[in-house]
Amino acid sequence: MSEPNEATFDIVILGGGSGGYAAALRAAQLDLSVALIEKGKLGGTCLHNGCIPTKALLHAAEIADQTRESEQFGVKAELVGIDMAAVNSYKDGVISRLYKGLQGLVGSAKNITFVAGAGKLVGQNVVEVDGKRYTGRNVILASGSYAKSLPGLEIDGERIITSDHALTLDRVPASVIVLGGGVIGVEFASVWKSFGVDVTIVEALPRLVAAEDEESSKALERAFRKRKINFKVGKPFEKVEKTDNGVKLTISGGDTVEAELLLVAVGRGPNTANLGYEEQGVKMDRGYVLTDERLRTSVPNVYAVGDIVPGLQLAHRGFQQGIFVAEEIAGQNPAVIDEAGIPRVTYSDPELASVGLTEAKAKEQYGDKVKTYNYNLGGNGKSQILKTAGFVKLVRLEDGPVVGVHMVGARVGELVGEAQLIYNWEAYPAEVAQLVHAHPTQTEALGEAHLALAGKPLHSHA
Amino acid sequence: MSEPNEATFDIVILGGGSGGYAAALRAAQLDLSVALIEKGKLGGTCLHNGCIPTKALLHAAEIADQTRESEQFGVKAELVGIDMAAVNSYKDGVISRLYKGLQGLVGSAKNITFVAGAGKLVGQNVVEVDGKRYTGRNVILASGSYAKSLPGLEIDGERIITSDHALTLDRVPASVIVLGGGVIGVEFASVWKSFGVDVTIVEALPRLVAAEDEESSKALERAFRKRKINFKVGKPFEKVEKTDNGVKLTISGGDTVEAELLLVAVGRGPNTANLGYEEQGVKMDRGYVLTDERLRTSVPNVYAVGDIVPGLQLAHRGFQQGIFVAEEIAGQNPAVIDEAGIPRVTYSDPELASVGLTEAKAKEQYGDKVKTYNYNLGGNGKSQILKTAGFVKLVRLEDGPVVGVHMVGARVGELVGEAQLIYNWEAYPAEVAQLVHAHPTQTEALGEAHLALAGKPLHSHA
Amino acid sequence: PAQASAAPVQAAPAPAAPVSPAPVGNGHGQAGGLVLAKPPVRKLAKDLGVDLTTLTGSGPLGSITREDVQQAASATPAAEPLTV
Ligand SMILES: Cc1cc2nc3c(=O)[nH]c(=O)nc-3n(C[C@H](O)[C@H](O)[C@H](O)COP(=O)(O)OP(=O)(O)OC[C@H]3O[C@@H](n4cnc5c(N)ncnc54)[C@H](O)[C@@H]3O)c2cc1C
Ligand SMILES: Cc1cc2nc3c(=O)[nH]c(=O)nc-3n(C[C@H](O)[C@H](O)[C@H](O)COP(=O)(O)OP(=O)(O)OC[C@H]3O[C@@H](n4cnc5c(N)ncnc54)[C@H](O)[C@@H]3O)c2cc1C
Repeated sequence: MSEPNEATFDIVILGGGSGGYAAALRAAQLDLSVALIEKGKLGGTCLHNGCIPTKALLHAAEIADQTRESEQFGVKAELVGIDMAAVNSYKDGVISRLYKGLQGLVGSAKNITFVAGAGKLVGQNVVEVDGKRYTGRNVILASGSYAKSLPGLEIDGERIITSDHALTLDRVPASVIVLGGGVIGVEFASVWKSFGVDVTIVEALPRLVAAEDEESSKALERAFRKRKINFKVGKPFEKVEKTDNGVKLTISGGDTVEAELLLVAVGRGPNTANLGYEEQGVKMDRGYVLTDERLRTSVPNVYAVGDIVPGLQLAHRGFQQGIFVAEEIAGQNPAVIDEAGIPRVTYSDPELASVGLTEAKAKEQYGDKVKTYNYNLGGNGKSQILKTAGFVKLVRLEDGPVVGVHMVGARVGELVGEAQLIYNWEAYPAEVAQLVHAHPTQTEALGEAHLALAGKPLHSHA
Repeated sequence: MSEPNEATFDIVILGGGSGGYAAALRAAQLDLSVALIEKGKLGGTCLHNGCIPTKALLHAAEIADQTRESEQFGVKAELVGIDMAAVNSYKDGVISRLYKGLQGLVGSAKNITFVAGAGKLVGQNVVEVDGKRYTGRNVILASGSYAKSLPGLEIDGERIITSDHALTLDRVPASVIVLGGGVIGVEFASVWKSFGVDVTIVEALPRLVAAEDEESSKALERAFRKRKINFKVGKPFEKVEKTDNGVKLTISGGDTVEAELLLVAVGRGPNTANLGYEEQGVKMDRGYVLTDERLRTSVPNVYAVGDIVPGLQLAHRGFQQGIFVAEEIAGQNPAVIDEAGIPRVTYSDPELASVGLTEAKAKEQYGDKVKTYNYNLGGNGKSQILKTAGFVKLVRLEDGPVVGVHMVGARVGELVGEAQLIYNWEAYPAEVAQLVHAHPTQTEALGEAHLALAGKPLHSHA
Repeated sequence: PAQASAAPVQAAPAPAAPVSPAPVGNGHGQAGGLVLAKPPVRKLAKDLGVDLTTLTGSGPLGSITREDVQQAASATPAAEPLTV
């Protein structure tokens, strides 16, 4: 990991998160020389402050719930409490193992030069770090995102916090208001509820996880209601005040909620300010970097990947885009990424998973040709064993392929691997229906939904 | 559910288990009239004494383990004990809900006549039940299987038991010998160990789950060793004696094991004796009904499905065969079932899942063209979060498709849905590699294995 | 075995397909004017810009194979790959 002065590379990558490091690793495999510039920790948001720590918390939450409810399964147990220090050391242990692995991969790639420091685009193909200039025949912008706030909401890191603070909290608060009912908001709400916290979600849009199919939102809301997670949807937040013991939030219309903490989870903004992008002529829109479908910015040989590119803000989208751009630069002419084909998982309890179009989107696009089928997990043996409720919903075109899969229920996140092949390979229900699934698994619910759509339901009515 | 005298049907089905009822439901959809004859309970072995109750026990076992190990995740809990009465009522609750659903499906199918009673094939197309004769233009034999024993082993249902007895045990025994290290044996061993029982598996073959890829067996053995599940492989059982408190088993060579109970899990035999099959000219081999690949027996218009047909004894194979025969009879000319394409799951902790050929089988068939890749779950974020070990192993042909997928680890059973599409659709590693999997899920391990085989590993070395 | 009498059936799909002697196929597309090709082959064709309806399949039941698609793709000039 030497730091050359004025060195030239095939690719200079600004940012070592999901998008940046994936591009670096793939480029190195293709014998391109790479400078990977990272001001924080290799791995970025996802590994250190995003996907991994949240999912560790969610798993601890699952264990707390299962212990609490173990008598339903004949296991007598007593939940004594949550030891946040131990939860955090479990979580940090997972991160550091994966971090070591990633450092090993990048470190052992001969043609990757890792540059520690904050970079700035100072020429159309030059990034400067601490006074040193790294020139790239190509440049990939991958500077990621940060937790946004709203006007009138000052993040103090104590009572008004973002996910960054929430992930290092050393205690279980008595009560929390979660502002924002998107993926990050509902995941934290789910964790805290499992830890015994009184939780209220406030969301301006008319439903939780509004990007998902409406039926998924409804099912999540039903489940949250059962779990006694409070939520208020449909009205924007108006103001927040500090109280003696916490915060008081006023919702448009006058309704108020009080709690010990306020988590602001109103979305992530692109981390692009003062990085020289605009100065070098990169076309931007509200802070996002604009690209074409081949991820080219408006400046020749400058690409962008990950959360700074408008669209889904997901780690594996960053991986896929990073790999794409590396292959593109190497002249491999990779196939354009279908954004709808990127799987989406919300890891709350219950989980949500989807790929392809929502029913509403499909109808916008295809009108009357759209058919749907909803298989209730009540008929799925394994889901009954897990005592989970939910469904697998398919959206297909008449006499055509499956164009959307939407699932709700414990552990359905793992079913999206199969769903993703079905969507991206444009499979017909009959083609999936032909392959009978392992019994008793939750994958059978996917199978049953396809059997039903193919006109041959096995464990359901058509 | 009337019982006609001397009635004639398009199909008479002997046995209402997985194979029989699937055939009945599909035939009814295809407007064929069906007599479904069942002497016990609709749903057969799988629902009442097989898949479903064992998986309920395994889930209770998982909860016991998670509670026991919850401190590792920061959840302070105390495992007080296993309440077998409550475990059984949970298990029976799952069965009865699914049973009701199935009865509803069969009962509401207008052209299925359910006949309660023991049937016998008394003519090539006639089954007699309690003196009444049911004639079929076609007959499907689906009489299933029973737990076998070995010479010198007398099942008494008290100390020497089969899975049937094990599933209704009203106590947690102090110690158990499990004779047979196949799927059923290792699943019970896994449950009992989680319930605190001292378990020893005795298997004559050189490894546990010998039908699986050798690396899967080795990984399971390693995990069982860590869990302190004892096992002795490679030597057959010699004799068993009753002791004051239980049983004493002698293994060939003189080694002995003592325990409170002996579970005999040495395989399932076809349930075909005295059912008139041979008398009517149906060709048999050691009790199994011989069929061609279209599941036709040697007698015209007589078919066989499920465990009585040599091959994998799995419920979903029964479903698939039942559906196949119904469609065949209806003249739909369905595609022949590829037995290797049927997914296989062992639901122990850790789970095993596979589809397609083992490495050994593939090499037998394709020689040097076979390439394999083994992705260790140590690199998979979600598996780290679950604290599980294992792998995803791919077997492919050089410049050709994936011909085998083998997986070990917690919850990998659900990954076989995706693996099944890959195998059956003859996908190439590069085609799967193109679709980046949701992060962080265990499906990513499948993705990474394909990425690596496609020459573009992301989170691993090639 | 399972059930779903409680399942809220959404838009009910067409009832059981009428019995027809058409082969169900081997993981290939269904009957009804659809091209016979396994899903990954259809995807490959899409990525390579090959129109499957213009091909005659050399696989079982006239299904289009991966080789058919690749041949067709190499016959038509592909998009110019970018150079480094
Ligand atoms: C709480 C939370 C949970 C999430 N959970 C999931 C999930 O479960 N699944 C999922 O797919 N996604 C999840 N995400 C989203 C995921 O983390 C992002 O989509 C992903 O990290 C985007 O990758 P990126 O490479 O674009 O950006 P980042 O990961 O943000 O990486 C950008 C990197 O660039 C560096 N950088 C920025 N500016 C400079 C500079 N000037 N010089 C040098 N380096 C710089 C940063 O330090 C950072 O390391 C979650 C996000 C959050 C916040
Ligand atoms: C402990 C255990 C666990 C298992 N776990 C799994 C698993 O997880 N996954 C899996 O896929 N498979 C599993 N299996 C295997 C699965 O149960 C069988 O493969 C499946 O039940 C076979 O279906 P079948 O229709 O051939 O036979 P069966 O289910 O045995 O059904 C045969 C039916 O025929 C009836 N019958 C028999 N003779 C007559 C007669 N003369 N007249 C009328 N009726 C008659 C019987 O009463 C029975 O109901 C397990 C088996 C056991 C024992």
